[in-house]
Amino acid sequence: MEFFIANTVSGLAYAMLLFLMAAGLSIIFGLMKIMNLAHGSFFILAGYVAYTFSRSGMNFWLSMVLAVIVISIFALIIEKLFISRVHGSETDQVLLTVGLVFVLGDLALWIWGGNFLSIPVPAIFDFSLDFAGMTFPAYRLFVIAMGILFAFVLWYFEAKTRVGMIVRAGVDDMEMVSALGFNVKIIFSGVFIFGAALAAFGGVLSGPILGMYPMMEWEILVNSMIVVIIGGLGSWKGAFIASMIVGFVDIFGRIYMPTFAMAFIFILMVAILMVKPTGLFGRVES
Amino acid sequence: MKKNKRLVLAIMFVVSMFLTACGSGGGQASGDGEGEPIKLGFTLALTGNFAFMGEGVKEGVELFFEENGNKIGDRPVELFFEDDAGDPQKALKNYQQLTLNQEVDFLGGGTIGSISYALTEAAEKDKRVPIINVVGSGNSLSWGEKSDYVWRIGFSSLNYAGTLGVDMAENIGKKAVVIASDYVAGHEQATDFSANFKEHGGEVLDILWAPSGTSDFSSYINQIKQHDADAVYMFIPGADGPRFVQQFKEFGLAENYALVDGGSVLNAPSTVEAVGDAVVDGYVLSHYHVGLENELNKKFVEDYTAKYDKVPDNYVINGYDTAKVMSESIQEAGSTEVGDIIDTLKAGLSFDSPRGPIELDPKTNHPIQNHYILKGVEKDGEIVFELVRTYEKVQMPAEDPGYEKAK
Amino acid sequence: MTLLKIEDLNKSFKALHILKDVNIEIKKGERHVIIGPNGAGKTTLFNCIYGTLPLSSGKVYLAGDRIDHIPSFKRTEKGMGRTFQKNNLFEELTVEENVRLAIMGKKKYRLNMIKPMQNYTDLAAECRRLLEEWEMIDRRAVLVKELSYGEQRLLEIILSLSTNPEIILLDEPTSGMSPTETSRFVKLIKKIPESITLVIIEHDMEVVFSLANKITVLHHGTAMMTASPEEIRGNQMIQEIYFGGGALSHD
Amino acid sequence: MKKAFLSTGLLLITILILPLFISPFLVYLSTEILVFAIFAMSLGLIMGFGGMPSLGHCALFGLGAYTVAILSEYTANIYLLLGAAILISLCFSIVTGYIAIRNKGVFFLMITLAFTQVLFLITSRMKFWGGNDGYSASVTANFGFGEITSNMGLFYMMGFFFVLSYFLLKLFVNAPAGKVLKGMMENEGRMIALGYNPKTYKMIAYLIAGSMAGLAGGLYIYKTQFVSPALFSVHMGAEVMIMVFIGGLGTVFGPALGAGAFVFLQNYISTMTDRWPLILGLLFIAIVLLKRGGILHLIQFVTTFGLKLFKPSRSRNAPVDKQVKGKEQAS
Repeated sequence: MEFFIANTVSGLAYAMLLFLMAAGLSIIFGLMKIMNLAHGSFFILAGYVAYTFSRSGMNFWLSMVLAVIVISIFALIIEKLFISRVHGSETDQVLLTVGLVFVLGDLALWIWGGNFLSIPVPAIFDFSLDFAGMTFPAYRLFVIAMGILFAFVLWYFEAKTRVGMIVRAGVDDMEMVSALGFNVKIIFSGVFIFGAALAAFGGVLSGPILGMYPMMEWEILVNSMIVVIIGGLGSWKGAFIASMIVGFVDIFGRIYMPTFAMAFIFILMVAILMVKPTGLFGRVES
Repeated sequence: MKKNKRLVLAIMFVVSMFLTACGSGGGQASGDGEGEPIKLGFTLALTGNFAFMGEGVKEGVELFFEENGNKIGDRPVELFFEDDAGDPQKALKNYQQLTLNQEVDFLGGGTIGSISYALTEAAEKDKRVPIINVVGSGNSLSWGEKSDYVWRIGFSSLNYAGTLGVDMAENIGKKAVVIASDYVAGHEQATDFSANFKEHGGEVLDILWAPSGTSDFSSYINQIKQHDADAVYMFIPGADGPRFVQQFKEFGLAENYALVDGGSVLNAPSTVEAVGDAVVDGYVLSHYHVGLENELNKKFVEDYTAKYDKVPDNYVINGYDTAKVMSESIQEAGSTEVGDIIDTLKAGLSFDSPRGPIELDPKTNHPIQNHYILKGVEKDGEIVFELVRTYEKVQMPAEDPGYEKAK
Repeated sequence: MTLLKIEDLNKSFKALHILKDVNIEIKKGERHVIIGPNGAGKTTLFNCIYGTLPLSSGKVYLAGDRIDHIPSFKRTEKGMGRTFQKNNLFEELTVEENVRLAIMGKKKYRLNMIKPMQNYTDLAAECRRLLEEWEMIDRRAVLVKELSYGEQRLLEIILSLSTNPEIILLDEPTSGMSPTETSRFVKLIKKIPESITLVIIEHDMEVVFSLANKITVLHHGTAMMTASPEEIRGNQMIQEIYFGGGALSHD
Repeated sequence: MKKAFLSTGLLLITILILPLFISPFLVYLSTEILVFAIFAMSLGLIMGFGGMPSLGHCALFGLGAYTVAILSEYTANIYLLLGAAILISLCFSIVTGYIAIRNKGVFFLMITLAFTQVLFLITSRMKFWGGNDGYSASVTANFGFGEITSNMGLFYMMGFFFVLSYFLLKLFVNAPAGKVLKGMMENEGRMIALGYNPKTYKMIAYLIAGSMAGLAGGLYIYKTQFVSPALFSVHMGAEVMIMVFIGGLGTVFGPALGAGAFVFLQNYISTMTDRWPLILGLLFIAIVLLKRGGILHLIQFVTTFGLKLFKPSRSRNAPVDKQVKGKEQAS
């Protein structure tokens, strides 16, 4: 039982990291119909940037804030320079963002080298809680809390605020939103930056657990994609539920069927797509 | 329709492309005379996950030839480095290119085990060029899959894991949990460790297999905690290794278990930099140690630090000694013919290296060398590794000892 | 004989109720025009009949068979054709290739993967016949994107005719045309044989009254009335809300 | 049909005489190009004619490769091995195609990519067949008239399959099913209105592309004697996609040209610099931002332009005339 609880907590922490990875990707697509394959690159770049800041003596929180800001500005530049030119053409989006993944990955390798890097756990969470014979590292509990907090923020934002309403309407019909007099360009940039910032936040948060190393952006991207496919594109709720599913399947799969944990996710994906081609919470496209 | 014409032109274009290319690539004549440069080719992982290993080897090679005036004997040396990103397919292509196009006289490669195997197979088939296996540690490269054309300069799984098994049982603790990467090298290491550990009175309580690419080790750590062991033996190479070390500390295991590493993760400068004091009190085995007290090593560390502004690791010494073997064997053979070089190597080659005396054993194509047990300590706020024990002249058995496979 | 029957059709997007309990019966050979102000749900109705959009509730019958649950392409096989409000053609292909693709939809060999398409003589002949009949034969090798707007509208109709339909849904066939083009085009539509039933969405009242022998008025998503052109003309209420209200934008 | 025969014949002759002119290493490299040409052409079919962009096409290639590598322990019969490679890839295409084709565009891309990545993770984590290390297979091609071991022999073998694949694809794109597919890509709504079931045609194309990629993968093993999970990596998928683009999207031969150009570039650039991924990425971005076609489009443009210079009187409005003249020139 203790073993089970300990692993549930681990699964939850992993699921929350997956959620932060995938939510941004899903939101960007849901609203802008932009497939940003460079999403994983934002995630890992944020980790690298925060690493550099924390190396230069800043504390974890300041490095995190700065890294999120840096990545947001970077995302804005990318959006203005490239993404805005490929609205409507999926093939172009794919090519362009894959190109960005290569470029950013190689630049990161150039700047930060090929070694595994890691951000130190912030001092106030650098301990573990012992409870009934189980050990819970405080930082992981913090990650779980942050994941839930963000899910709540997203829910509140979407359901209770005016901006959320515009955004919700935009998912259904961007033309209508523009007809109502809102500046679609600004909304687009805003959403893209928000998605990137979410990724950056996740990237820094995962720094002390997952670290950063070359080619990690692809792993992040693929994990986010699996989550988004299962949960449904454009839905953060779907991303939340799917992250849980994937997180738990992964953790318990490792314990009980180590080799086939991935095959299990494959079968799960097939099964869900058979029943619902657009994923659990995906919209039916006309 | 005009498409026919276009197609003809397209095909002509392809042909001309090929012809231009062969004009530049095909015309090279091979030369072996005096004063002609000796060509040494390397296929290394210079990008991707294993880049730090390939880079280290490359730096070692370059350092050696810099120290020796870029010459072997009195002939100049020309170095060719190709990147294989740790992908055997790319390594094989580089091998073909280096041997067919650049026509190198000696080849170095095998940043990871699978590449060593792939290169060995190709070398045995083509018999074109002698190869130094720079890192690949697979045991069978010294036994069943041994090729006269491939010589190892690094270490073997058995030497590392076996020596640690003995040392751990005698000096650290009798009860251990093993965690190893779930692939060929991991299984080899776990087997060799368990067998030697048990022979010296140790008991393996559990073996956990972590797939490579594991980012979150918490489920394994929860499993380790269920055992009342003295030590945890880990073999988790690549980026996963430092992550495990970090989480090992994070979950508070470091207080109750000694961490013993057979995969050269703990003492890698990059790990120390990434995870900091999580390596303190950990044990690791290495065939090289920066702090070795010998003249060669002092010079080696000095030169390397002067050139690259960091301390050398195991891969740098491998590269350095690879170059040394190439240089020595060509000089001794007095020729760059593949047959002559192989004959020289088979006659037995021994020399002094910064890592201590080395003897290339023709029975196993493997170096007989010292192995060092190191321990992480914190000294004046800095994390360093201290030499604890030395196992001298560790050698590879000439045949597979046939241990029971770890499961 | 009733060819197309729409029974209690409802369609809503989220809270927006676009079509409410629409009931229409269309007899074979009819020229049935659907009119109504912008936003009345005319195109949505077409999309529902044709299966481009799923119904929220209700039934659609074609020649007595229920068709509201089968995919669009099967409705075409059953004899329903349609044109689109905006030109919806293969712009990068020639006129001839467009028509060939359209004709081939009914052929068994449409799945052939070896014999080149231009080697099918029956296809070529049928294509030629159609193009001659509709006076497009001179333009057969021109890329569609290089045709004039009127020609493209005509090609829309030729394409829907080439599937041998029993009924065609024409979505604003004359939209965007000049008055002279329009009157020429109306003549062409009149050339479509009686055996083919036409359901037409149209704004231009002149066109409506010159084509229709039955008119349905769609208002706020409900079919207010279905009647002959004369009755519609004489109906005071229709005049009020429709012509009087100025909602109809053709002036 | 005549056109397909003519171009195939030309291609065949080119391949036959090519090794006479090039160095041994280039023969080796060309062997690889031919395999990737088959692979790229198969992706070119679904992308350029079916409008289905896939970053996961390497799954089918990799499956073909793994199939041959694994089964080669039990049989050396090349017909059986290549047949099995095609069959396994076909089966995987059926499963993934059935699911992915129900979704369009990006979702299609994501699903195929996700399946590929799952294969990547399964193969890299599994205990048998080498896991992450890869798996060495020693296979020797023997079609019943002697073993093919030399680089030259392999070159001709791949050349044969390349020409065969090219010919079959050429037939397909000119046949009704191919034309319908292309129409579907351009205007799916209209094709449905004409009574075509889009899924059928997309599925056909996907299965053809899948089997062809499987064949290419199977052939690849005869050259490298080695499989590894890297075959399933996103890198591989992205590389073959860029081959299609630099060669020319929407043509049969373009992707093959792209494969040639790509392998050359990669080989020579990566010799000169370690920054190959950076250059590759910039290439992707440049292709998108410049909105230009591939090499084949460029050649077509140059030749059309050249012809126009000589015969300036020919206008676009006299296409019948144009057709006749074109035929005369070709024969």
